Amino acid sequence: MLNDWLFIGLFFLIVAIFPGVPILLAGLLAPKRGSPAKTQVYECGMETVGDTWVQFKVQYYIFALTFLVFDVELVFLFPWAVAFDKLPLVGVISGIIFILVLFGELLAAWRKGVLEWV
Amino acid sequence: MIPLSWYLLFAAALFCIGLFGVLSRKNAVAILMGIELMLNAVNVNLIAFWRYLTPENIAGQVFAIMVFAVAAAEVAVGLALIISIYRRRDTVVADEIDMLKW
Amino acid sequence: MEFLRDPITFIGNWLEGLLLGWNIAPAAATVIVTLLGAFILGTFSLALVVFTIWMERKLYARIQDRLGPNRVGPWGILQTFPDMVKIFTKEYITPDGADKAVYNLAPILTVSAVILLWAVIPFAPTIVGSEINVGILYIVAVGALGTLGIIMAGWSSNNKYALLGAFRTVSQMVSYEVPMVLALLVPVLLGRTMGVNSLVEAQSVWFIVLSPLAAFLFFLSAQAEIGRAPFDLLEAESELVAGYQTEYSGLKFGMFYVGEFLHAFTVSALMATLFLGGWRGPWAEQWPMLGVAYFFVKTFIVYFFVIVLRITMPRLRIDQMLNFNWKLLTPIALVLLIGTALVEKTLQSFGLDSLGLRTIINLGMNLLIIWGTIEILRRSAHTERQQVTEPRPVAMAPNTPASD
Amino acid sequence: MDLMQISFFIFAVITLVAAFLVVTAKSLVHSALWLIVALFGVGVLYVFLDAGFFAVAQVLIYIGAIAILIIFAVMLTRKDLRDAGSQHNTIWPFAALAAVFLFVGLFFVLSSWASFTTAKPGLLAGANALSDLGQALVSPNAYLLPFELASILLVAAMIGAIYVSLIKK
Repeated sequence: MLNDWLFIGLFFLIVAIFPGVPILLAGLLAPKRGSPAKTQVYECGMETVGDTWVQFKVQYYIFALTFLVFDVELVFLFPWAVAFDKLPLVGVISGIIFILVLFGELLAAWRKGVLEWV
Repeated sequence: MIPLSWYLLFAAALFCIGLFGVLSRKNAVAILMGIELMLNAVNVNLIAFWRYLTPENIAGQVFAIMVFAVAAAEVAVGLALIISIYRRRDTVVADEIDMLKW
Repeated sequence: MEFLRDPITFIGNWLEGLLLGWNIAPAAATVIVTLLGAFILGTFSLALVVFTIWMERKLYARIQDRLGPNRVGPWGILQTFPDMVKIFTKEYITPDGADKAVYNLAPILTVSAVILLWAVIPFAPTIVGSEINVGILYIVAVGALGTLGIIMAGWSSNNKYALLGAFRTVSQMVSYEVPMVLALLVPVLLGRTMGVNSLVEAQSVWFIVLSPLAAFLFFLSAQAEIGRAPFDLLEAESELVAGYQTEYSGLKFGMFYVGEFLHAFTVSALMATLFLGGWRGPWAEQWPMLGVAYFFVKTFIVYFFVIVLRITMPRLRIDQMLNFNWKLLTPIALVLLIGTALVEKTLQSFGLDSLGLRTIINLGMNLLIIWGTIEILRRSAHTERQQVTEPRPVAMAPNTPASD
Repeated sequence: MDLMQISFFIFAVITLVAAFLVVTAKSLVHSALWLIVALFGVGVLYVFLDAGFFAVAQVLIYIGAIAILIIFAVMLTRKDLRDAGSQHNTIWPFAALAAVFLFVGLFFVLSSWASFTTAKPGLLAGANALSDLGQALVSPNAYLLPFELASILLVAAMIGAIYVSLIKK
């Protein structure tokens, strides 16, 4: 069991090195002829107006929020699914109630017009 | 092998760093980040106690997963409040949000 | 003979024996062998990209009635190598005001997150990187790391288009993760395990037969996760320049592409593993190398469909994309999960859980849900059509919501 | 020091340094990115504790969802993200003092506790923590009520959060 995690740990290490090294090497190989015009921020040929970090729509936040809630609830369901064989009927039904609450949540968000892109 | 004390000290340190963040930061979002660190310290303790003291009793894990749920709810509501306050009052500095003081 | 049956395990055991023979501590020997295995797996998955890029370009060209790459090597199969050399010698242009450290880390993280998925994919009963018992959740979690790479790229570039692209990407990837996780819960429920290899072992009947709807949901939401047509709003050239990768150049830009191509192939591999029985096939258990062959045949079949979908579909609008996810895929996935749980438990408690019966009833339940969905969609389309054909007043009264 | 101890030490230090940078970094987005590193480190420690499920759940929930939510919130509440000036309030030395005192206090309290240095007991053969967790969560004489309440809590939180953030000015 721990060996499996050892593999994952080492794989994380390797996987970070693999794309990193070619990027570094290419940085050494590639020409470097920078100029102020070249490093300007791209904006369809115009000079950038104002700061980049302008405010964005709250809509993006709301989708992330809905996702967060679903995500946490789904994590609860994974152990339930693994233990499915050993669960009594009550356990299965309470799991289903849990999913139904999730469904109600989706409907509530739907009715509130959250899922509408405006 | 790693004794239990290492985990407990690690969690205590993490908790104190989080506490420092909560007490010292101006920005409300940063304060929430500090709270996240504190919650994680709690979770490390819960899992460590489960593993070292009562591996046959699953309670530690159940509590830890509940902490996940609470942390998620707290972040969702907290950040929504901060965003809403920002839209009304144009500030996220916790000291300036003092309408309830009187 | 033993070598031919299962060369990877054979070499691994041999190497470990050799290292122990040199009086290296057993723990260190395990680490070295594991490191080597991880290295080989990583190299292999990156080398795959060379081939898949060629395959994709060729298919793309053929469907558009072009020849595609045909100069370097037979059928242009070596075309990717000159391309690699070219991109290697391109200049890096870092935009003014970029957050350097984050800017450089983002492409690495994006590629890493994709390669990491290969750690849990079993190639054969014995050839598997890691058999952790939470494989499915690992797959989802690693996908989340990819999202992070994109938001880092968008934020650090100091470019409005990049940031907007990143926001769009994240809201899309994050949204489609919900039906994907729900669809992944169905195999977990059917196999009663979260280990990927144990899930393959549990597929005496492929899960695509037991639950075609889950396979379909996974396939679609995985397409959105990759972020390619029809779900390529994140880099919609005509709207956002190039999305989050606008300010990247040279190999850093190339890495995003490597990540995308590899992700498409990886998702096909996951689909083949979780729903098409992975390495399963006649005599695969006795001859692991045969299992590898089955696995790749299945993967390439799925990959073919992934490419065809990309080439033949137009891009969705962002509201259509989100509606499709939240108002169609997610509710279906929830209903499917409830249905599967009910069917499985009912059959089990009546002692009727023979494989044949499980297959038939699960399949029937899936078809029922599909039929119901189509019926509901047909009805709502019907009402919509009627609304459209009704004579509309020429001028709208104020405050009347437009019925689009 | 065996291999396990060394790797524990490395990850603990990485996590604590990252956590420290979370509370001191000037740019809030950097703070959030360091938070991700710290949370990832905590996830690795779960692996050391044989709680693989929590390790992946940590990455999935904290990094995949909570951190992204925080980054979104940072971007939504700033006109200029390159924060000017100090990010700490005037009482920060006292806060630091309080944190140090708390740590010292905890250290003394903990070290006087008898089972402070318990060694890791072996896991029972054939025990499947994941399956046990699943059973415990939905069994009526264990944690069924908290399980359902958690889902209600999350629904309430979501609806509340949506309501709050959608209010027009």
